[in-house]
Amino acid sequence: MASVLYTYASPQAFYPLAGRMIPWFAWAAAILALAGLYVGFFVAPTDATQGEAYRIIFLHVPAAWMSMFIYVVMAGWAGLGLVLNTRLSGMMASALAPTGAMFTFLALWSGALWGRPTWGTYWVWDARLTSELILLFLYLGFIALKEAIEDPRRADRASAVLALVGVVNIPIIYFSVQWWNTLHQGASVSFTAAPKMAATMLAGMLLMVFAAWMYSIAVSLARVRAIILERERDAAWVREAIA
Amino acid sequence: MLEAKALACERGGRRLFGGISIALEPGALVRVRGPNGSGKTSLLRILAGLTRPAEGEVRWRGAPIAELAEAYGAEMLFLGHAPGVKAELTAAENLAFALRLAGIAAGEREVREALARWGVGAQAGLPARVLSEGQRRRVALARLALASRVPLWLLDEPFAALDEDGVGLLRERLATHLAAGGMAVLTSHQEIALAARRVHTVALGA
Amino acid sequence: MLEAKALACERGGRRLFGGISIALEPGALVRVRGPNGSGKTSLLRILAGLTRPAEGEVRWRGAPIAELAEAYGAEMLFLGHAPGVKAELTAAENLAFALRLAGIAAGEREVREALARWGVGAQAGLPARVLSEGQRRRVALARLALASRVPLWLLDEPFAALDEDGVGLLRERLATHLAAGGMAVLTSHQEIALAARRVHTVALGA
Amino acid sequence: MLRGFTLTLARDMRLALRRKGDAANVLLFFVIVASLFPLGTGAEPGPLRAIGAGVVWVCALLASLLSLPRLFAADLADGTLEQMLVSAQPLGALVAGKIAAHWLTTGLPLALVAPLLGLQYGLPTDALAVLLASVLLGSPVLSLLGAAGAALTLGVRGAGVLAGILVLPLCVPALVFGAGAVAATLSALDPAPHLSLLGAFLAVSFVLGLWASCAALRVALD
Amino acid sequence: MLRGFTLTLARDMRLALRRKGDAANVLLFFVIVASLFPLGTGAEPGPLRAIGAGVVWVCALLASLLSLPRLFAADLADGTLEQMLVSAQPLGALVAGKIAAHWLTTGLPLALVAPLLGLQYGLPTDALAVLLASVLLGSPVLSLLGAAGAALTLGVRGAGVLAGILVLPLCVPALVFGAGAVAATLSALDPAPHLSLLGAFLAVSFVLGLWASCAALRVALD
Ligand code: HEM
Ligand SMILES: Nc1ncnc2c1ncn2[C@@H]1O[C@H](COP(=O)(O)OP(=O)(O)OP(=O)(O)O)[C@@H](O)[C@H]1O
Ligand SMILES: Nc1ncnc2c1ncn2[C@@H]1O[C@H](COP(=O)(O)OP(=O)(O)OP(=O)(O)O)[C@@H](O)[C@H]1O
Ligand SMILES: [Mg+2]
Ligand SMILES: [Mg+2]
Repeated sequence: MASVLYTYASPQAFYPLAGRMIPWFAWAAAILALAGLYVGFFVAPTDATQGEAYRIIFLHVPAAWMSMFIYVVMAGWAGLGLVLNTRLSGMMASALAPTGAMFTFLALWSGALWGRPTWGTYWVWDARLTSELILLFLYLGFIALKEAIEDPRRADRASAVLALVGVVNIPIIYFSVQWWNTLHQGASVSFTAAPKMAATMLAGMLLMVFAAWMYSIAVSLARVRAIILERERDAAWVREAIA
Repeated sequence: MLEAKALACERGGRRLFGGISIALEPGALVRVRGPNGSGKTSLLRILAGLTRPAEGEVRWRGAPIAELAEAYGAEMLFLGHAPGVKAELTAAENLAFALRLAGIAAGEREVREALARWGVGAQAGLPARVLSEGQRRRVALARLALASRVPLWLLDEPFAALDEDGVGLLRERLATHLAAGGMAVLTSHQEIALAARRVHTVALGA
Repeated sequence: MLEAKALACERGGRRLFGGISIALEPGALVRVRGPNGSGKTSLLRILAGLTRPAEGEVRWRGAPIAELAEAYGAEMLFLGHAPGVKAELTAAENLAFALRLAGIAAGEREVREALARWGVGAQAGLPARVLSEGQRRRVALARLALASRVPLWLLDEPFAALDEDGVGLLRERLATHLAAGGMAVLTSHQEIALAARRVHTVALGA
Repeated sequence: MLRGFTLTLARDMRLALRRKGDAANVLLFFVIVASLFPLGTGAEPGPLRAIGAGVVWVCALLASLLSLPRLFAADLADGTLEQMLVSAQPLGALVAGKIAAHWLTTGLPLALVAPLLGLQYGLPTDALAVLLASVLLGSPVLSLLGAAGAALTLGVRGAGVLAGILVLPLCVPALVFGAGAVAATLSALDPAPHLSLLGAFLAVSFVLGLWASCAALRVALD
Repeated sequence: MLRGFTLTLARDMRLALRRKGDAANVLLFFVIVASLFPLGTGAEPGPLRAIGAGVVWVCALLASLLSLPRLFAADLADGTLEQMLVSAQPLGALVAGKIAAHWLTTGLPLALVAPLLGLQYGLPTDALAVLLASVLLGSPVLSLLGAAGAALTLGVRGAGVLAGILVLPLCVPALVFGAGAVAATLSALDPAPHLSLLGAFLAVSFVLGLWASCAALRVALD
């Protein structure tokens, strides 16, 4: 296992591997999304209290979960790069950041749209919403710092420090509904307790979550391939690969 | 004491040098030579532990310098191109701070004496901003006067900006340091004769 | 052309020098010599119009330089110890800006050629921050390659940080400039032979 | 004249626009700062609307101040300033070019974003237009007076206090007229007197700021 | 450890005394910006009191951000930072000394002036005491996280704005708890929970800020 990891930690070896994996994840994302949307819009029942507006959940929850999950993965790659000084780690972190920022924005946007019919306002400054906004700023700060430093190795390491510091925000987002008295509702999906929502709703939501997952992997792999090409453009194998 | 094995340095995707090995024993001097941009400064920074080499490792008394951290700092003195002299502080304050940073205990009198020995005694109370280029360099070098206990000196272009008299002072100081069992690595474009038990030369660049 | 009469300079209440007179005609070179802190840089800055002398006056083509202002700037090129190279800009942008500031028209191709002639052609697109000390100096000096029209050059320690090859380049450039009727004032600690129709030496300090 | 002006203008613009992210960074900064005030103040719509114009103006001042220290200090450190003083171009034109570049890269984007920030604070449409106009007119003042302050803080010891005492109070009229124009609109009054006062103040600070910057630069390098 | 800490602390304090302007500028900025809101908004005592603590807190945040770019940049330019990295003292202690000096010269004066500004907003005496306590507890957070931001953006163009983007979101909890404590007092509630949360956040940012600063400095000089 360790030796396999080591082999693929080199950009040169990872580039073709990523290329082969992308179609699989892309197709998986497309199929899961179609299935999830079908279940979400045609199978799942209308909510007793919220009517049809609740269907935003099929976008909102996957986006919100991915926004936090991707951040943790990104910080993990960044930290790995800081400790082991492997080139690929920083590239993976760079590739994940835009997708994470996109999902964060999506969670904020869909949440705001949802808030209008349910809470009567687009935005309140409560802990869950504010910490999610901070997450967006952290992603954007991470990207801005990377952009600002020309030397890519230095940029990787500096932004890795930032990503690691920002990890504290993740538990704050997740537990904010328990720690503070917020307008936002608490967790309704849990591994220990029985589900509180209709089985079809849950199925649609989980399908969308997996679709988002597959999509993130496919897009990040495509992006990391572009980054590898750009950073290693002077290497002999890249010239061969392009030529 | 100081051992570097198969050092390589990469900058901006280009390899500056590779396979550089250095072994320094007490009393020995290494001269790093090479044209502009060949990587002399980079090599010195690697030896000081400021930059991580692309390949290879630097060891001090057998231990990798990355692990020694400030313990290595206490036995090594690095003087980069920028002299680390603050414009707002006086020459004496600058020297006192530099010495304590390097872990060298020195009283006010010793600081004044060191400055006087380096020909900037009259400027001890002036803010470094008004000093001339060479005087600023002398303030930075004055820490060598009190650094006999520090075995390893890494000096980047120490002769720059010095007049003849200054060059003479530095040569003398280096000679006593090496004679007392010290070690030094230095870069210099000028041909300056230096007395040492052993002189190694590392040549970089085409 | 350039005439300085009985210049004196005071710094911090102390007189650095006094009664320095210089008369420069086409093809002539002035070397300013003296130990560290004797006032070489100060003298050059007075000649450039950056500092006002405590006594005396500098005239260019008969008119006091204080009155000429930028008209003098167009005929004079001053290169101080700090090379005026911006860390964020690339070598090519730095040179292009320096040239236009000095009133020298130069296209992109000429800029690249000048850099190449000074051995930093490969670094033309790199930000100056990553250049080595000598390379930064070369970028600053590269403006001389296109400054044939500027009659008066004031150079403070131009040989500092240069390797042998760089020193050779600068010597050659100076020789052609002087042979073409240009003038130059320079300071230097190193003994470097320079070809000129006439060489004056101004000695400062004890 | 014009050549000196366009010379430093073009160079500083290139410096600022070197990375595409830089302009975005300024905007991002405003969004963040604008989000801070509701967090601190408890965020009820009433008080929020009252402080909206003030917040935008504080952001303007802050952006100018944050980017100012580097306006001349970097040029001084690497010798470019020296080169400017001995150049073939008049100093006033060169400095004006630098100030114009500073305004184009901070003041202008700020003015364009100001209405969006105002929207967050629930300002009505007519107040938004006045806000845009007031920041457009007022931000050059901040660049001009700020440049004088930055030049004064170069080299001369203890000049920091001097610059602070000189620049910040001088900027207060701009802030008062600027925010006052918006407040007038909110109270259904005519904002024109405030704006014309702001315009007059801009004219004064153009002369004053440019002259003071050049004089201070010569002093700093003497 | 302690020697490294006092070494940079003493040096930076001495430098700050030489350049009193810098610290005074920060304080002046704080006072002027905070005093500007009543001017700019023309609000009545009621709403003013409601936003008072928030405005003072945001202004303190912005003011301490203003002083950040200088924290390491000067040391980088003249080579002192290099000397700190190769010194005989642990880097963490040296950096902690610098941060402490920064707090003593900006955070502490800000905290001491904060109640005066609160008075301007008509805050009652007990709220003023809580405001003082909250800024005293919170301002070290700003210095610590701010140092990390300054170190991360070292040598980067537009560092001031970028550092703001990185640091401000991280400082939000301090702002929320700090202003929240005062708001609690105004509603006759106990401010202690807010203050102890602020204290916990200070402990977290001590560890994180110091670690991030040291790591970022090593990266910047690599
Ligand atoms: C901009 C506003 C909003 C933001 C930033 C936001 C953020 C989040 C985040 C980060 C999560 C995932 C955390 C977790 O699973 O515990 C989440 C989940 C959720 N949100 Fe929101 N939200 C917003 C508005 C709303 C609104 C208006 C509603 C509906 C009234 C809502 C309902 C939910 C639900 C039902 C979940 C799933 C909780 C679970 O099952 O675990 N959100 N939201
Ligand atoms: N990011 C980068 N991209 C490309 N090249 C780089 C980068 N960083 C550094 N370099 C190159 O690395 C070299 C640095 O060399 P270094 O400063 O060690 O030279 P040196 O031998 O000390 O030269 P000098 O005699 O001029 O002081 C230069 O050639 C520089 O152009
Ligand atoms: N305010 C001041 N108070 C006292 N002395 C001052 C002041 N300003 C400058 N000096 C002195 O003036 C001299 C400046 O000399 P200058 O920089 O011209 O020397 P230089 O000949 O170029 O020396 P170097 O060879 O070191 O470059 C120094 O001796 C400095 O100490
Ligand atoms: Mg070098
Ligand atoms: Mg000199």
